[in-house]
Amino acid sequence: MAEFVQFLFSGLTVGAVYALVALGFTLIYNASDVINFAQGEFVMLGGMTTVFLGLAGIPLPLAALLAVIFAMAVGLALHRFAIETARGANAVSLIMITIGASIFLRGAAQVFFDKQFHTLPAFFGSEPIRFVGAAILPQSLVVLAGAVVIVVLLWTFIDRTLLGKAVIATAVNRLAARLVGIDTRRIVGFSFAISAAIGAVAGILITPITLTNYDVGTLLALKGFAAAMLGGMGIAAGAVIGGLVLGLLEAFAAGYLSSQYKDAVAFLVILTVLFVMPQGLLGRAKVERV
Amino acid sequence: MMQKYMKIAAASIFAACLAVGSASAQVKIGAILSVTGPASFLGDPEKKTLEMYVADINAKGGVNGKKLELVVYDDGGKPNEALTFAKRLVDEDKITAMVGGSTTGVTLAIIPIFEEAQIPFISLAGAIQIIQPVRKWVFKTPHTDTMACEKIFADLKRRNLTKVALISGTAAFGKSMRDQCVAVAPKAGITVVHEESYGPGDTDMTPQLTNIKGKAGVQAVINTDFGQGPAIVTRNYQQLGIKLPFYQSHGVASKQYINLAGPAAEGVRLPAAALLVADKLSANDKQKPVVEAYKKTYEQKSGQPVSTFGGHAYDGLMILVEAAKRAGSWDKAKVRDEIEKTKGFVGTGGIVNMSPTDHLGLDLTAFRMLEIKKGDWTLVSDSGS
Amino acid sequence: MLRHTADRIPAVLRRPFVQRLSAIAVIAVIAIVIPAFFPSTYYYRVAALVFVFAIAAIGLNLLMGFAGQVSLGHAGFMGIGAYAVAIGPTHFNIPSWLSFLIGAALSAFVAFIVGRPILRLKGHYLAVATLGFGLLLAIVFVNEARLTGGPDGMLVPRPVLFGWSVRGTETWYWIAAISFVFGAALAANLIDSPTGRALRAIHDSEVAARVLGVDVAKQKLVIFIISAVYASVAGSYLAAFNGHITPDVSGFLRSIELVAMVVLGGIGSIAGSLVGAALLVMLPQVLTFLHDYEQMVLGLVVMGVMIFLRAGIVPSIAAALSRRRA
Amino acid sequence: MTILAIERLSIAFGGVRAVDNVSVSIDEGLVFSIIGPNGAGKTTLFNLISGLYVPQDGRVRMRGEDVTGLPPEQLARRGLSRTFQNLQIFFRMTALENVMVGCHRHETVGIFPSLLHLPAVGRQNARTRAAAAGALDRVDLSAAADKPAGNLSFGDLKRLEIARALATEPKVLLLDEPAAGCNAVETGELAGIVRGIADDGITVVLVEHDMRLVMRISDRIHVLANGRTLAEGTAAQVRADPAVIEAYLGVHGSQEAARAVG
Repeated sequence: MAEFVQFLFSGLTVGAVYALVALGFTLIYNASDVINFAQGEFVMLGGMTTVFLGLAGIPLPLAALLAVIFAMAVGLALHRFAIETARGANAVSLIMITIGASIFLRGAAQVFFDKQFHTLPAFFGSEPIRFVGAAILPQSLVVLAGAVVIVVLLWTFIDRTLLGKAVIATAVNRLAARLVGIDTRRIVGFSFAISAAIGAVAGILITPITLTNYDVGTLLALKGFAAAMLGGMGIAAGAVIGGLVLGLLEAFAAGYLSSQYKDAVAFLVILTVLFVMPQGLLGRAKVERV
Repeated sequence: MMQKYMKIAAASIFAACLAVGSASAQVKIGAILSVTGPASFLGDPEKKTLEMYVADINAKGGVNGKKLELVVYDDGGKPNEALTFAKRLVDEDKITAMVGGSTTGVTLAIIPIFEEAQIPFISLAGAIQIIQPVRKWVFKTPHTDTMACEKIFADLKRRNLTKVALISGTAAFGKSMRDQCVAVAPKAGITVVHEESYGPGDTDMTPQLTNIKGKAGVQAVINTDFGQGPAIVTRNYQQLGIKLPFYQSHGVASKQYINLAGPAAEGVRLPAAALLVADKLSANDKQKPVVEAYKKTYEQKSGQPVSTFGGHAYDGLMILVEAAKRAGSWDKAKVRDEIEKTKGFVGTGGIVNMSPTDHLGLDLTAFRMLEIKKGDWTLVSDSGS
Repeated sequence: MLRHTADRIPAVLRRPFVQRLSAIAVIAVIAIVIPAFFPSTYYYRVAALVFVFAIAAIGLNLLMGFAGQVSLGHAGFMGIGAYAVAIGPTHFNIPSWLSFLIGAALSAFVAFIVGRPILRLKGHYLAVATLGFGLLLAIVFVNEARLTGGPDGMLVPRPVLFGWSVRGTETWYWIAAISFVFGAALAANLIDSPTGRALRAIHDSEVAARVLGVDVAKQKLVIFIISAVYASVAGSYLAAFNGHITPDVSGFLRSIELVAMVVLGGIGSIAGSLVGAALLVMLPQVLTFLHDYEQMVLGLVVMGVMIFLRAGIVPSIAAALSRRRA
Repeated sequence: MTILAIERLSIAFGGVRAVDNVSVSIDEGLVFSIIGPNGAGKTTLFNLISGLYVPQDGRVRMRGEDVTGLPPEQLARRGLSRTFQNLQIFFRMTALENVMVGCHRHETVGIFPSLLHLPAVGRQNARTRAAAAGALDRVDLSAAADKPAGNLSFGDLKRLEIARALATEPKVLLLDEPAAGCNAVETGELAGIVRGIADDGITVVLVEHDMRLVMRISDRIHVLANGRTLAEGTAAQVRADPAVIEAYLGVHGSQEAARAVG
């Protein structure tokens, strides 16, 4: 039981991070059909910027806020100067652009930050909480709570505000959205900014647990992408569920099966799910209209 | 529009050719380092060290009447790229000697090129396969992983602990050291009762450690890996409240590890070179002046805490320079012979005594067993526990 | 809209068979002549690498350009080919040339087994499935250290063919160049054949191809297998040429690099695959003078090419030239 | 003799019964039209017959053989092909190459000869090209043979799809709104082409909105509304059917049409 709970929380914490990255993928994909492989770099920017502003003597809460704003600015710039300029390019070219952007951002982080690993102090100390025999870090709960808050905020925003409705409209049908007077270009830019902010917040929340350096984005993007697809691309709830499932799979595979092959187990399950449900867990089969 | 970009492209290619082709009467020292990529925390301090000391040597007039020119290429940790750069160093840059190869994979890949070109090659990577069997032109400065295992096992024996659990990273260093430790364990009277591993970039190792915790009979835990993994393992170790003696490898021999692991690092032991405890060495320790000087120089100029990895590069460069001085020329064969004759060289990694059958020249005394206390390294005396 | 699409058709696809082969003949002539300008064997190595990666890129291009299916796991097949020529002679005493063939056959077999279920997926789902497949292979190469040497890799015995030991950078240049020309010719042949037409049709409209009697699943599988064999051959060459192999050959980043070669050079253009491979093999060599800024510039180049030459280098330049002529 | 029989075919999308218990029996060599207001389920019916959708209920039989749920490529092999309402052209190929794809099921050269471009491939290509040129000729598109399909006009593309489908040498040809977007001249030409196809013994099943065309060339007409059969008969019978008139003109009918999906 203690083991199970330990694995469960390990999986949920890691899964929450995947979920947030997957959510970033989903937002941008819905608004623009672009799979943004630079999504992981937003996570990196959030953590690294906070660390370095902190080192420069800025109080951490302010540093974190500035880091999120900085990541949003980078997200907007990515949209404005790369995605927008390449409008009309095919999907693979756009993905390639985001891969180029991620190489660029990683390269820039190497130069302007450094190549070392860094950490941030845990928000509420690092004394583990004992729970039915398992030891859980307070920061894990912060990550989980943060993920919940982000999802709720996002849902409220989408569901309750006009801007949110415009985002939905753009996702459903871009042409129709334009026809009813929605500036879809701004909506897409806005999605990039929000995705960047979510990524940056995730980066700040997890750095006390997972550490950060210029290179952390690559793997997170990969896992986040897999999580988004597992849940069903373009479905926000799918991204969250996909992320959590992936995290839990890894934790339980490492705990109960083989830690050597835990990533293999996770991807085997993803492959199996896709073979059975080609649109992911929550994706509904699209009827091809001809 | 199009034309403009083509022009820019052409110009930059031209500039690159110029940069490559600038010949000089200097002696060229090649270095292929993993400055970026997963092994960048090896390559980065190595590069900084080499640059610092080459500038320093040149400021003092160079060696054998010639100034050194350092040609550094970044392989990003990829052996295929390293091979191409090795070819370039030999064919284009026409280097006289080579210091580098941050990782074992890269070093093993590029060895044939330097063997064939007959250029002295001092590797900065860990594995014992680099110098065993002995290759005429290949040397290395870091202690082997096997030695680290033996050092840890010896310490365990002193504490009367014989049953260990291993948790290793699956990336190059961790896996390779894990293999070495498993191989030499029986000889040292140590039984590996349980093994776990984790992937590069993994962020939570509590499942693996939970399994170790639940395994009966484990008396101590050894973590073989470098990078951020060991710091996370250390934190998870504390999180789960595991009380068993915990050993890290020489792969975390940098103050950064303590900073990242925080209070969780208290009581962790690891084998490492004297460099880390420069200020705590006894005054009559032969290595003290060397390591103190290097530590001071490195930390001043780079603004980062010293690591033993940069120290390996220092040792490599200095062994090469000393050998060239003894040879009185930069003739490759003569320099090689002199490297092989290196005796009593005091480096950051230990006292080096090479021979035709030993291209490393370090023994177990080069390693110090350290324990982390109050956020700093302390020496574990060889007699006590 | 329709006109616009037509403009982006790579010119090479519109020309008849003979002209297509003449383009390859030009590449062949360049491959023969260019070594005369190589100052040292270093250039032979870089050029040989270009051809080796171009072989893998052509294979992937057949899949992406003609059938419209993306694979983010193609380096996995390179890994199979690479480890075949390493493991065969080392552990099983199988001669290198036979190991090479076994590797290609094994790649084809693996592609056949995983192809059916994977190729049922569409678009990004296919991407993530192939990505997962490539990762699985890489994990196996890392973990099965007894056979593969683990992350540090293993030595690849020098191939011996009819008593002749294949060695030397120049030899490998010629092997790679000839193989590339051969591989490119095969790929070009395919374009103007029943299979090629079926594949191109699938790329434009799967549903139309189906109602015309094209067995889409089978055609995709066939081209997936062929592209796997191309990658496997490239992997075998790379391993034997380097004499040492690590799991890095089959990693995710290699797969991405292969896709980048195809996309940057031009999807559907065989010459584009060569240009894309040349760009990505040579850029890290050319950019060394930038030191720490190399990665940033590399990223900018990738973005720039895609933004300004969005159909890929070769098709975009070809289109620009034909516009100027017109 | 009945070549295509549809028995109580049904499919629903999210609760809307797009095709509801429809039965049709089509005799060989006829031009058989299916008409109905927008959203009546005509295209859905085509998608069911041609194997793109799998029906939830009911059977499709070709010459008595049960072909329900067979994938389109297998139906093509049994002699059923179709065109599409919203074009499905291979834009990256020439007009002739488009039609050559239609010959695919008759091509016998395998993958290895193709890779090596053995002489057999050249001979096969020549045969295919000749057959495709013939099909293009039947729809009066010979002049456009070597043009990239993307450069063709809308009307030409409609006919290109017919040529492509003809190249499969079908027994039954489903045409989905071939006249949509065509001008009067083009529609006139089309009528001749369709009639000619039927005269060659190929059964044509036509979905079309242009009532003049339908009435002119149809041997039999089946009327759908709201996914259900409304009427069937000759042009004259259908024209006189009050239910049909109401469906097309009546208030009730237009309301239904607005609500239907398909």
